[in-house]
Amino acid sequence: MILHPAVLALLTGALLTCLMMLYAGWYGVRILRNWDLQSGSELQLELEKRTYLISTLISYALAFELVSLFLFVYTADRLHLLFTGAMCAAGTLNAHGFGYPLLLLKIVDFLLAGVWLIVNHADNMGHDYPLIRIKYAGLVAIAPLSLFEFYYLYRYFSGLHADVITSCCGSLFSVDRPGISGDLASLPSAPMLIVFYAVMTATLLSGAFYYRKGRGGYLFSALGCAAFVVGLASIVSVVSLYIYEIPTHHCPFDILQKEYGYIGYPMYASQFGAAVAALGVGVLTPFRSHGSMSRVIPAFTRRLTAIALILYLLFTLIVSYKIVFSPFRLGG
Amino acid sequence: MRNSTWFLTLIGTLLAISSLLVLHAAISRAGGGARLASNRELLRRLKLSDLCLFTEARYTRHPAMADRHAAFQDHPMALEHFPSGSLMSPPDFRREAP
Amino acid sequence: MNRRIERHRNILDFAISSLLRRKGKNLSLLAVYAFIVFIIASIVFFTQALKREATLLLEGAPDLVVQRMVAGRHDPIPITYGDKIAAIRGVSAVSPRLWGYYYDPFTGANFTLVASDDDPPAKESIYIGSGVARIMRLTTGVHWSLRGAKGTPAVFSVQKILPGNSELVASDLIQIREDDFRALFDFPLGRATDLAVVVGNKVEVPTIAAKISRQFPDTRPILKSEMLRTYDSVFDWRGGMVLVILSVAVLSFVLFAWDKATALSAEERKEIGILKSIGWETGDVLLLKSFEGMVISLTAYLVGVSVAYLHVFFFSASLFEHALKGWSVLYPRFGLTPVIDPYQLCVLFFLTVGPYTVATIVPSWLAATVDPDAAMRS
Amino acid sequence: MIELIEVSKNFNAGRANQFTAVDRVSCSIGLGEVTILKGPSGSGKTTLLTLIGCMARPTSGRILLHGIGKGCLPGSPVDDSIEITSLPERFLTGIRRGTFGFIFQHFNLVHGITVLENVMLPAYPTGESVPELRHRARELLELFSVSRHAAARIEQLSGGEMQRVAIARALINDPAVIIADEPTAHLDSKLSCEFMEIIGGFKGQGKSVLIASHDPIVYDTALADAVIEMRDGRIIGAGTSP
Repeated sequence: MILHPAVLALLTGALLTCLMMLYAGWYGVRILRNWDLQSGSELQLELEKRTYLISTLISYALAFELVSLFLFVYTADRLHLLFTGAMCAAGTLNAHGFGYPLLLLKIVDFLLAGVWLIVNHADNMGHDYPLIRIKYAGLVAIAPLSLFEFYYLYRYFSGLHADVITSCCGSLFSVDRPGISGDLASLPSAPMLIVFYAVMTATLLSGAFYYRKGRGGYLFSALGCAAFVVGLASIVSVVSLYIYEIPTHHCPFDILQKEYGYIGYPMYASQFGAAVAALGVGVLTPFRSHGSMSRVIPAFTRRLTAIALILYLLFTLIVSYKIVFSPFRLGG
Repeated sequence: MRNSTWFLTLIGTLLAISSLLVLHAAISRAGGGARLASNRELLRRLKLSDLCLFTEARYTRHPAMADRHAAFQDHPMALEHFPSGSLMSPPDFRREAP
Repeated sequence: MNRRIERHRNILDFAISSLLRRKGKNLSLLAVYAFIVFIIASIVFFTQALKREATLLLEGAPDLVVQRMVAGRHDPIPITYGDKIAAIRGVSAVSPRLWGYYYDPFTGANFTLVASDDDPPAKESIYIGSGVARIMRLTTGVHWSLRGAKGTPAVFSVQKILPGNSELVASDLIQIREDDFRALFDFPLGRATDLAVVVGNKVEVPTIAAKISRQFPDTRPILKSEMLRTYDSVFDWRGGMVLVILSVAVLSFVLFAWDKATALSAEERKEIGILKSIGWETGDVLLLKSFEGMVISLTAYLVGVSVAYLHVFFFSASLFEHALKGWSVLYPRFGLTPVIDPYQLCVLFFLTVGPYTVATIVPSWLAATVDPDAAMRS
Repeated sequence: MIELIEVSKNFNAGRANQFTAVDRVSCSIGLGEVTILKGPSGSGKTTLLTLIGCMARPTSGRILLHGIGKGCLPGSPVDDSIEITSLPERFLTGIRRGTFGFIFQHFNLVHGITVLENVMLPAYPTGESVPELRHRARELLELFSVSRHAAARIEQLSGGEMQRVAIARALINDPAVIIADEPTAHLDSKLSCEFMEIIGGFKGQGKSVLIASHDPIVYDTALADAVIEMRDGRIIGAGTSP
């Protein structure tokens, strides 16, 4: 166990998030079972009051999730000194088997909580609670994830012991290493660059089409998700090369460092924001003619699309800026 | 003046104070460079391996060189005599030959 | 958009005015909160500054220290080991270190004696750290008699007092010539306390350490990275330990805040009922309540952090210096280079504002769901 | 027109102290008219007012708003009538804020803040800019000749002044319907008559007024277009005023 103040902060945050989510999930179950909008009974009124509590809890949980995601990566980075051979967060995460699953879980939790809040926001705009069942079924499904997250976080930090020999970025993200991170890095750089720009262009075009015509929501959402994955993959396989200006350094965490002007923060933040918005479009599209939603969803999804487009555009611009103005050249 | 304006001014002032502190930290870090360099030189010259932080006992004076077998540490549940010793144990891992 | 901002500002206005209407309660809450933030922030600042100082300083430490172990105990190492170690490929220099402790029975202080051939003092002279000078009331040129290993006193003249800003490394040091050291302690010739090894390529250090411990099974090599790591974990642990102890304080504060937030006075309840009855929605009241919480926690956080900074870096953490530094006869007096960065601030925010915010959600909600018609039926 | 169809409201359903405050009430209330709800205390007048005023939802039955509360639901057609019985609270509040102005028996003013702030309070969540709002509030205080107390705290006012402030507050969002619950209960006869004059002014402006009262000064007034008499949660008589 490492008693770093940040570790304590993360554990506290995860515990609080977990408590909030489980509390919300518990009432989610009650709402699913007893909801009857036509009734003015006291139980129904009570449940309607609960919905305020639940959405507040989840907004806070989402905020915690977002901050703790960055805090976690940053802490992992700070802790690498404690591990022989660890050069950055990659080494710390690798120091214990729960490291990478935990990171993945945190990302997934963040995306799901974001999408839930989008659905909740749409639902609140309708005057007949059109999505209430879907919303709370979803909540009941994602609430246990936060419990897992806390458990993983606890296992990870309690399993960390200073001095475990870990691989550093160099070997972890080296090309001939099997495993998921190795696979990301071994994606050939030049084609990856082409794929990246192709997917981003397709996303932006389909988004613009959806924004203007209001059709093709699924396509845009799918492309938006693809753009998220491709964006992350290309940071590991090619963008990092331009930022570090070293042909073998593939670490996705070092770009969060001061040495690189904290460029990672806008990059990841824009990507995560865009992914949540694009996912939200996809999740809301099936309900576009669902009761009062028919008046709400088209305008709302268009707004989401605009947000996703701006954020992806921002991300692409940052990446392009880095590529164009880096002295590093692929294959050169 | 509106309450919110008043409050935002207060928060703005407090933020300005904290950024001044951050600035102060940056400046004194730059100014502390000479002290750091001379101390590091002393450390190099005398080949010291530890800082002089806790001088109450030998093993707390040299935590990096400390042994498990120093005084009061023999017993796993030993009640520690020195405050720093109770919070700080020597590293429990030493590299062995592979 | 504008309307939305105005709505938030209007509600913020009212939130502050309702906080001000209950000055006593809210100021006490603010004071306790700011105090908790202050303590936690002081600890984090202090330990992080020490850690950074240690990391930067110890870069000047030897790459590798080789100690001899006899029956599991530290024993003087034959200098001949050094010649063989120097022959290992990659080792650029090996030098014997001679150091030990001198206990002064009158003051009860423990001093560290170091012999170094780099810029040594004159024969029968010493350099002393400013901590030693302070506690023994010594000045340059004064003679000081140390009790030798055979019981005979040896008199040394203080040639130089090391500068005050070096207390963090040399407060309790007495630098002495090698021959004086051996004579004073009756230290066997051909032996040293341990060996300091300099390695050309830093990546090679673990390999060389492994080679040394293979070649000399009775030795123990200690890497610089291990020393650094020790300091790192000592301070993290120390800071974390105090934080864990303090978490009780945080918890009781959270309970206190919860209690304050839940125990709505009849007047407050009536007020919220009025607001609801004249057209405030549950969401508006929730916003009002969360603004109240935010006003308190932001103010407390910023005040607490700023005061903690002043406390640690301008007043040398005088409030709990002893708890953090331990106690001893000789206190090194060192000023720390201030360290403060967004990461620390974020950690502090998470540790202090997080629990408070969560503790106030449910009470705020309870307050916000007062029925609007409650005001009509009173 | 506000139309009530078989509206009931139960409290503490399923428990021993269950009671029915409003029992299958059907009636309609015309716009631009003064309607008086008359009856002894405990007859369900107040509960009926909270149901009409979107403060509470009936246990059963339907309440329809015809021609008022337009545009309060996002995207609903303008000429639609609104069925308020199954709306979520946030929409009910939106309708209430824009459509109804309330005058309470105990005035329900917030102590510790100024008269002006009290008048502005209902409009805070609408996001109106404060200078505009302040201007409007001052005009209203002027109208009811309490503007000299604008900066005073509520607790320094007399009962009649408090009532005027409460009326000014009810009007800040320019509602189409004024709802008053026992408005004269804490006023002497002179002040009660003054109050009724103010009500007459509202009628002149084409606002609808709904008053619950058991004060003869109120229910015997010539201003009343309709009087609905209640007892034990039911309507026992309805008619136009003499």
